[in-house]
Amino acid sequence: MKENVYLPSLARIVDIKLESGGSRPIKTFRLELVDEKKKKEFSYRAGQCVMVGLLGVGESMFALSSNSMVHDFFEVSVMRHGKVTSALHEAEIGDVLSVRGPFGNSFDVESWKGKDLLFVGGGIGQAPLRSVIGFVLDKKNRADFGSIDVLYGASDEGALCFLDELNNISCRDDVNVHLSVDCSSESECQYFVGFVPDNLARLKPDAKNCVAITCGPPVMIKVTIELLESFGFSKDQIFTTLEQRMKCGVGKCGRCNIGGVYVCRDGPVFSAREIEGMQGDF
Amino acid sequence: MKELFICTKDLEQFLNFCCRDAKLLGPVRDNQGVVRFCQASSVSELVLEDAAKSNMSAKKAVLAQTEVLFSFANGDDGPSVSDVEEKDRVVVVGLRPCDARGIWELDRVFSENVDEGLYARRRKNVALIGMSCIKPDVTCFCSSVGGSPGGQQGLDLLLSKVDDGFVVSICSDVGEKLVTEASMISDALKEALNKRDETLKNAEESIKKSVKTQGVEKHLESVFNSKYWEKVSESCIGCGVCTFVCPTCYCFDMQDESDRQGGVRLRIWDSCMYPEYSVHASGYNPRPDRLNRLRNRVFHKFVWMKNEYDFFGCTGCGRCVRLCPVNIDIAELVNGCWEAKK
Amino acid sequence: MSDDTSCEVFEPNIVAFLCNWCSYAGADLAGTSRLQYPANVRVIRVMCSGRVNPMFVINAFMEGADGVLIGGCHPADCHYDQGNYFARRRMALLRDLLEFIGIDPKRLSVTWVSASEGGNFAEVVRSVTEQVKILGPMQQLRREKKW
Amino acid sequence: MVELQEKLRGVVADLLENEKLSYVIGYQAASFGVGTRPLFIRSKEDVKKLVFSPLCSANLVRYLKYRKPEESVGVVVKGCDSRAVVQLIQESGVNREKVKLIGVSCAGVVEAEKVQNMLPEGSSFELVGFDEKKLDFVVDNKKISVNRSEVSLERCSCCEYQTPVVYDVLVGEKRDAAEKYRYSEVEDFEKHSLEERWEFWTAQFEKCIRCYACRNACPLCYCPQCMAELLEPQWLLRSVDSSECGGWNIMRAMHLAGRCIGCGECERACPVDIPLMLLNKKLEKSCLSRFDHKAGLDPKGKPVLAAFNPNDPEEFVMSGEC
Repeated sequence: MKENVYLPSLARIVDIKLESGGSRPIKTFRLELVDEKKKKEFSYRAGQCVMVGLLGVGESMFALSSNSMVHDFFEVSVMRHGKVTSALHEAEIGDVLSVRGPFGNSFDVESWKGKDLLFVGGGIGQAPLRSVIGFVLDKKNRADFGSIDVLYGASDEGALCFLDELNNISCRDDVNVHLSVDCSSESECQYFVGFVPDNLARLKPDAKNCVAITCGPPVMIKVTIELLESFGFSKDQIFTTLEQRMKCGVGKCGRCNIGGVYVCRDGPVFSAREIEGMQGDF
Repeated sequence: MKELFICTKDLEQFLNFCCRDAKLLGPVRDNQGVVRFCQASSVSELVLEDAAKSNMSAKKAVLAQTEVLFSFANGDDGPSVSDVEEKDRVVVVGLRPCDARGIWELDRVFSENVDEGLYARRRKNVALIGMSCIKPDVTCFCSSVGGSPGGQQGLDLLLSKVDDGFVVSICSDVGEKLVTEASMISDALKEALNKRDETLKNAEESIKKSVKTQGVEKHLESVFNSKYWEKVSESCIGCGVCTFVCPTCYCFDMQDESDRQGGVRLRIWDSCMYPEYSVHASGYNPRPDRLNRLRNRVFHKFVWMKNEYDFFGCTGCGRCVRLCPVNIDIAELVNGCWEAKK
Repeated sequence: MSDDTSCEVFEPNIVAFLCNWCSYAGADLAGTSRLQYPANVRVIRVMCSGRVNPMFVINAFMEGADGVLIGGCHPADCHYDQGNYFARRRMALLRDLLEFIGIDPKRLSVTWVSASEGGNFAEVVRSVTEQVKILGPMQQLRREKKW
Repeated sequence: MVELQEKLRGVVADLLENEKLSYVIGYQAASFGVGTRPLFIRSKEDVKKLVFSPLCSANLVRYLKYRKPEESVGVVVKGCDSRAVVQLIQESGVNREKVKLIGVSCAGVVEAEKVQNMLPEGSSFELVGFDEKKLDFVVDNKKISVNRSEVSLERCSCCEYQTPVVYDVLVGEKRDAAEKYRYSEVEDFEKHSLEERWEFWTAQFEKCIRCYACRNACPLCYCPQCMAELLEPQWLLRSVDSSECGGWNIMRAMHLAGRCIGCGECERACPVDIPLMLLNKKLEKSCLSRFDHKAGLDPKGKPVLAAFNPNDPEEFVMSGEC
């Protein structure tokens, strides 16, 4: 008998980190599958998503935000917004969650080998990028890639996520981190003040032998892609991950389609070329 | 496959025999005069002649409107989950070939690409005994979308009315099994078969509605951004009738129901015509207007399903045409796209 | 369970929505005055009887209440001037509707109890409990447990 | 009949041109059979498609909520439809200055499906005339009459407002109220015991598929977020079973209490024919007897549940006094 794809595994919260506060706080949950055998078998690739839920509340799809080279645990970063995410934010270390997945495709890191990488993230959109940044910076992988630039921005200082980690990697001499905030209340802001694409325009990255990976609010993605193209990036050099409302995770429940493509099943990672060819509402 | 014959007077007995040790689902007429596929205790409760006019299709036999996906319990040592058990055997009697074709489509949707597992468990316990369509309704257009009044797709047995009885076509191994040991059936005579063929031909010819579907999946793509969609969606009131009465609409919502001891995760039919269906947690909705939602529905049925499975997600049963409170006619809508300006 | 309870007495669940300023204070007074009244009521404090949405009542029935009591200030005494007048209209219609679909309207009681009427509150609870006891357990509208 | 329709076409064409309306909402022939469906008239060509007959049952007022703020539109209203407009005015749900009401007096609409069933099969159906008693059709060149009383709707047979209560232009003669007593159905049902009533309504609620056609067809259900779909707080579970569907039907009826103007769109839209008007009429009767209130008549009035009278009856209120 075929397995019931809706039957979840159970995972325990082993750590919770408050990434940013404000009215829409973001927390990163470190999870471990309860079942030892499943825990050993669980693996995923950067860019993939998991359905994380609370039994009795419901489940939501989240991008895996941890380095996929680490197998003992996995992490999701969650912004408090709806019913499930609010309940997740109330959860404590030791609580057991339901997990299904991983789902979807992933970043084709194999094809990026030998190339420079440019990450452009905004807000909670940094979560899937964090996973792939973790992967490429992993000791085993770093030598496979050229220079690495990380652009990241949020609405204000308080909303910047993963700040410790970003500060840590910015100390490395093989990574350049460029942080920005949309607006700052402080008189002397330590970050670039302006939207993420403004920061990108300032940096004028070289398209040659470079791959750009972007994720953030739909408007930011749109503007970023246009801007990158103006710098000479071809549509095949730009990758992004899309989000839609999701329920089933396996392309059955219908709602996450963009044209004939189901984001949960065929995505969430798409090249700008693939997005150009999509017909549908997004 | 084999073709048998049964006299009209023996039909009820025969069908009851086929439903032995299984739940019976068939067209039942309620006090308001509405025909729906419902559970019945005997074939005598069914209105087999009027099944073509049933407002709710037989879809729920394989995809219940509310269905448990799994259950969970909150024990002292934390929560545990348990898979659903196998469902009872069900025999659906009296569904028309369009409804059966709908189930045949669902079979592929739920098993291809990712086999979700759950659907197949229920499906293998469901047998379908269909009835040929002798008198298509004014809203029927099955022959335009790959079906026919005597279509056998999805069915296990097909009964076709002839003068004094029914030709019983065996369409599958399951059907073969159903009729073994049925004493009241005999081999169909040549005359009966000829009569059946003639009746079905007449039925097919009496279908008035038609949709120009040749190459429509390509053409629709070319008019995706047409003003046409604005015009046709203007009268849509955004209810879910078209999707809920449709034999092929399968989209669903997932919700939890629980108390302190435990609960279930359910799937419940959902409708792409609701704004809530696609709205993000952030409040952003990729399909904010009736235009987007109606276009999405038409494209899903006539473009994307065609591209993915090589069939249209529409079996021409005509229910959405007949039951839409404002008569948005999908056949007319698809035909109209050929004249739409790009 | 001992033998003498084998003929089980039905103890109804009654959900009481009491307004903060009068009825809740009345219930409080009943308590501090040590008045005895049946322990079947589960009190939910609302700021005003006018806050009670008909769906509060329906949800109470769905989730296991056998009776619902709504308590507000006496007419003309509402802390918010008019809230109880609105509640009165709303509940009158809800009772009519429930009766029309076959739910005994005695399952939905409305009362006015002031902050000084502890005794009246106890009395109302006694009559409501008696009334619902006679009606027996509510079967209608109950949520089906699927697990 | 042709006369009424021609007159209406003339009025619409005139309004469209002289009042600079973005569109006028009227009726056109359905895609099959004898029925009608909404038509959005933007041009002279569209005016030719406009029809009006007892087969025009839809309440077009519900489309006013889709009107863009800058648009001036026209809408064809029957008596009941016009009351929906008044009710919307009471609730500040419509900008009267931006809406031209084309009133048509109506002797009641008929059920298209019933008419269809009384006609022979054919490929073309044309309504060539109608009066108080009958409808004359030509089906494939054959003339056939249908007795109006056999196909008319219950809600129309006891309609009190056959002439629109508010309009800018009136087409047709003013009409008096229908003679039949309005609440005989409700009172007949009230003769049943509580048990019998519940048995009847559970059977109805169990049929409900929660497609929300009743809500969406209603001219007065315009909330941007319906309580039925809220997840926080969740008043109704999504499960489609008798308790949740019962809850939904009670919720819908209560939200229309004292607001329902009796156009019957909910019942007509329901794909499983739940007799929703029976619930609506019961509440309408309650509002009338308890509060002497009728919905959708006085543009300056208040919805019944947004108003009160200190002397409202309170025979049901329990007294704690011993």
